[in-house]
Amino acid sequence: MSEMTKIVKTTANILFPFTMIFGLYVIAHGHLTPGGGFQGGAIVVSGCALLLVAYGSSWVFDRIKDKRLVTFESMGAIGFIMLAFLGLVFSAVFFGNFLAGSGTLFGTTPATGSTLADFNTGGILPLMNFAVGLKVIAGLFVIVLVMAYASSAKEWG
Amino acid sequence: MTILEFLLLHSPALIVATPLLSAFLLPLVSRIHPKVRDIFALVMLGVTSCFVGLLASDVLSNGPRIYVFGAQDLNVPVVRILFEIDAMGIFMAIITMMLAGIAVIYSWSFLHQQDGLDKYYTLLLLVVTSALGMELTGDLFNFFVFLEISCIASCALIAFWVTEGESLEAALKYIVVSSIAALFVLFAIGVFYGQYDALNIASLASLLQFTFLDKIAFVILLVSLGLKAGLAPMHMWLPDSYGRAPPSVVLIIMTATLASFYGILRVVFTLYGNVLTTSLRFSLPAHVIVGWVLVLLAIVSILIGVIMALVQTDLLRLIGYAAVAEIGYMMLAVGTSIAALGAPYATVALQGGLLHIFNDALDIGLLFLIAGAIYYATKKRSLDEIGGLARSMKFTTIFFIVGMLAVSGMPPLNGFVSKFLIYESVFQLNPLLSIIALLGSILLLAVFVKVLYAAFFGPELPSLTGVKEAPRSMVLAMGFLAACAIVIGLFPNLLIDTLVQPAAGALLDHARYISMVMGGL
Amino acid sequence: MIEYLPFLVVVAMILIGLYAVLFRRNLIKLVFGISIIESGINLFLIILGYRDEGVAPIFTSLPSGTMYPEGMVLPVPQALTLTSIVIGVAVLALMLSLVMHIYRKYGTLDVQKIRRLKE
Amino acid sequence: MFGLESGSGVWNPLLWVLVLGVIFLLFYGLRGLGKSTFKRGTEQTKVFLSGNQETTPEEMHVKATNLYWGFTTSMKSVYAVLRKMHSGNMSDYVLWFILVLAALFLLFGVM
Amino acid sequence: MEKRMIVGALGLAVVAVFLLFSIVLIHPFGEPGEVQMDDYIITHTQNETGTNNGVTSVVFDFRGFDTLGEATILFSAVAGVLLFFRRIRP
Repeated sequence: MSEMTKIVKTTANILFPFTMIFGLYVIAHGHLTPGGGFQGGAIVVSGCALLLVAYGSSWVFDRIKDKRLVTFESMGAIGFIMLAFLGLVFSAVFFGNFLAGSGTLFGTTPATGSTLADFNTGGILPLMNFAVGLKVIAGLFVIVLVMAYASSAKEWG
Repeated sequence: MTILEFLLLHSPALIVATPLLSAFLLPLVSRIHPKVRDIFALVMLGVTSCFVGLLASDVLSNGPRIYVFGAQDLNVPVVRILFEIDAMGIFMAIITMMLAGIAVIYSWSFLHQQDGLDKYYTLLLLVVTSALGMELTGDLFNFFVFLEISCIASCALIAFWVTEGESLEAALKYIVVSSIAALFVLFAIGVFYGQYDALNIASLASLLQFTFLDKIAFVILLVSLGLKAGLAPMHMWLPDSYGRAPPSVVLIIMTATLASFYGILRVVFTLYGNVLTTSLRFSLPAHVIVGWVLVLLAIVSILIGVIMALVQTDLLRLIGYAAVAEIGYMMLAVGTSIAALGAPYATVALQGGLLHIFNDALDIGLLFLIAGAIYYATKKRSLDEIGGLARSMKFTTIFFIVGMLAVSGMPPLNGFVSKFLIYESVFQLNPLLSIIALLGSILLLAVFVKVLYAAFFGPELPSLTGVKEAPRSMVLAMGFLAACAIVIGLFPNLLIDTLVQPAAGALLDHARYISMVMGGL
Repeated sequence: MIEYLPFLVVVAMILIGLYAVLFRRNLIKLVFGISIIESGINLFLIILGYRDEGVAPIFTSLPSGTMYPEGMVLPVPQALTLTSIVIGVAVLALMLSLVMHIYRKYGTLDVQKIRRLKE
Repeated sequence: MFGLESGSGVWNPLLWVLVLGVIFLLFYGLRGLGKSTFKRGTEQTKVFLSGNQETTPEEMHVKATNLYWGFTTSMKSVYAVLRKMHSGNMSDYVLWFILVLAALFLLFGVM
Repeated sequence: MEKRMIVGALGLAVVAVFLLFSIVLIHPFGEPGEVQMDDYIITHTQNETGTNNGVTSVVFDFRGFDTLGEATILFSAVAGVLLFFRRIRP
């Protein structure tokens, strides 16, 4: 993909931070409001795709190395499965929610029925949301980036 | 609690989690050194095999196990995902681990110094994970998720040689066909969910009534998984992708294919186990119709497989068609045992079919490795361009003769043992079927005699004078499979008594599978 | 009749997708056909879980007077659909990159011409 | 331990190997009765093609395509059908899937 | 070609009819029949998993293993795409 005009670039510049913030909000509040790691990650990547459209794929490809993105993706996946393994250690079962109701980090149990949003609930669910969010951002972005770059590349090995 | 007890208690989760974790770690590990990456993949598979062995010893002596994810105990209704492992699942897991280990050892030399190997090993581990997950899971939607993992990762592996257009074509065909099949599986799961509000195999099995909706879901599951298992006439993707993938990858795709075949067994014997004996119209029991449908598909697979294999000139593609015929043999045995449910020879047929799964993995795997060795040594695919290789590749020739005799069911090799059980039991269902099965075996022998003659015999061609024997790790992998073929052929009871009989018993005893979850309801 | 409309839409989407896979000659359209089947089946799962006048199964600031569980839609189909959507994205990415490669190698997107592997 | 019973038949691989070994020994003995004047590397082992010159290895080697020529020719009609079936078109692959699905739907819908 | 059209259309028609019947027969729209599993989840999501969001509790807790598989699918898709385009380097 090649570069677009100044109008597009300016619009992308304005929209990009808002998209990022909204996406990160959706990831962080996955256990309280509709959304979660996958949805929020997809929103963030749509912001990144906006940059890709406005500035062209080679511009982005020069600044963000796909190797680094792959590392982040692996780390997100490892974090997710490690949380599951921690359940094996602390609550004696794979995928055990060992933080729920423990009173520590994310350990508050909400009252039954309609409640207000209490961020400090959900046990390992918010942590899993973060891990999955990191994974989805890095994973989807690297797919979009590589495919966009390949469609403009002249030489294919 | 000692560490061994802890590992044994959690081995169902660890069997799937270990290769998964190593797949996630592999992109990071492979940055250290290529050698480290190769060793890491094999070591992690070895650790997984240890867990499989541990679980197998427990399941075979103490009966089925369940493992609930995320909670200590099971409650009704079953809301959580659970693994339910019986002798059948563990039998398939052992086959999977064997094939995966062989494939890794083989690819050390076969794909030496090609690029993209870190992705290759990652995807290889992912396919192994998905096959293990399909074989151990007790949840239908979880089965679908693992089916999709195997579909995506296998597709990526088939196109490993991206510079060849045919590889890409085969991969696209594979993913188009199998993703549509997987979507239909999801539809069937939706039908079950809407009716019974359950996704667990055991609780669904206790609720099923064989109504119109259940019949539709049954047909969809049967045909979709049949496609993934390579059953004719939906087998066309199989020679394409087996023929164009790197031969070490074929072993890995074979684990996914066999896991889909296992899915058919699980659906027919366990999910519909309670209702197979209900009478349909004309007072025909359902199992007779299901069994004969499977037998019909199996006969078509055998005939199409061997007849098409006879005219192939591409060696890998030829073995791909032979693989279709072998799947036909397995399905013939399974169909016979369903059609004759309750008769004494039904158990024999099922044992023959299950043993044939193992033998198919050994024989077809061995033949693919040999074809890969020929490709490695000569860089030629077509049988027309090679000849006289017996002079330069002595080990490969010997292994090929073993594999050829085994796959065509010649005594005293392993293929004969399972085919003997199949012929004997199928004959009691209908003599015509066993004649067709015998005819298929004869034609299969003819197919491989042609390969033997064209590739290994004859004068040494001047274009192939510099050909050397395959590297050591490839010979090791082939030799292991050939030795297994001979040992199982000479001592079949080693395998039948320890693994095949419990597996067949577990499949036929669906009431026990259900009561493990539903508590004897 | 109107209450059957969602079911009709599901079957129509599956049918349109299958039509595109079976009878369209362009690879891109074939890939889109699979995507449409996928959407149809996602819709199927979602309508299985709908309860009349139900709200989303989220307790944060629940409208007052909502009875639960009978006033909430079923949560499991939504989770299944989420999984299915991600699977769809993955399959789509893989298929489209394969199509890009095949176009470079074969110079065409016609299904009838992409058949070097036959017989 | 070594025997395998299927309920209607018996198979013992070791017995089979034993019989095979005896037959092999028999034929090995028979072979020993052959000519004692046979020597390697002399005129005796030279290829004789009805007096014609020996051709190049490429010409002498029967290609895989030409093997089983008789079988494929006599089964021409079968192969015509099968070749048409294996068209290599991925839409056809899905079409077969749909057709099998439809056939089994009809079968189980009627039953 | 014509024959293929006719056969395909017939097959599609049969499949569509059966799929439609199967969907319609499950339960009327908006009135699910069996709901014991979902009701259990809705009533227990707050005290068992400590979260207000029923869907997230299903995705990450009750059926968390599926989500691990889902993450794996994305991972394998990334690995596959990178494998296909591994030769393309700037």
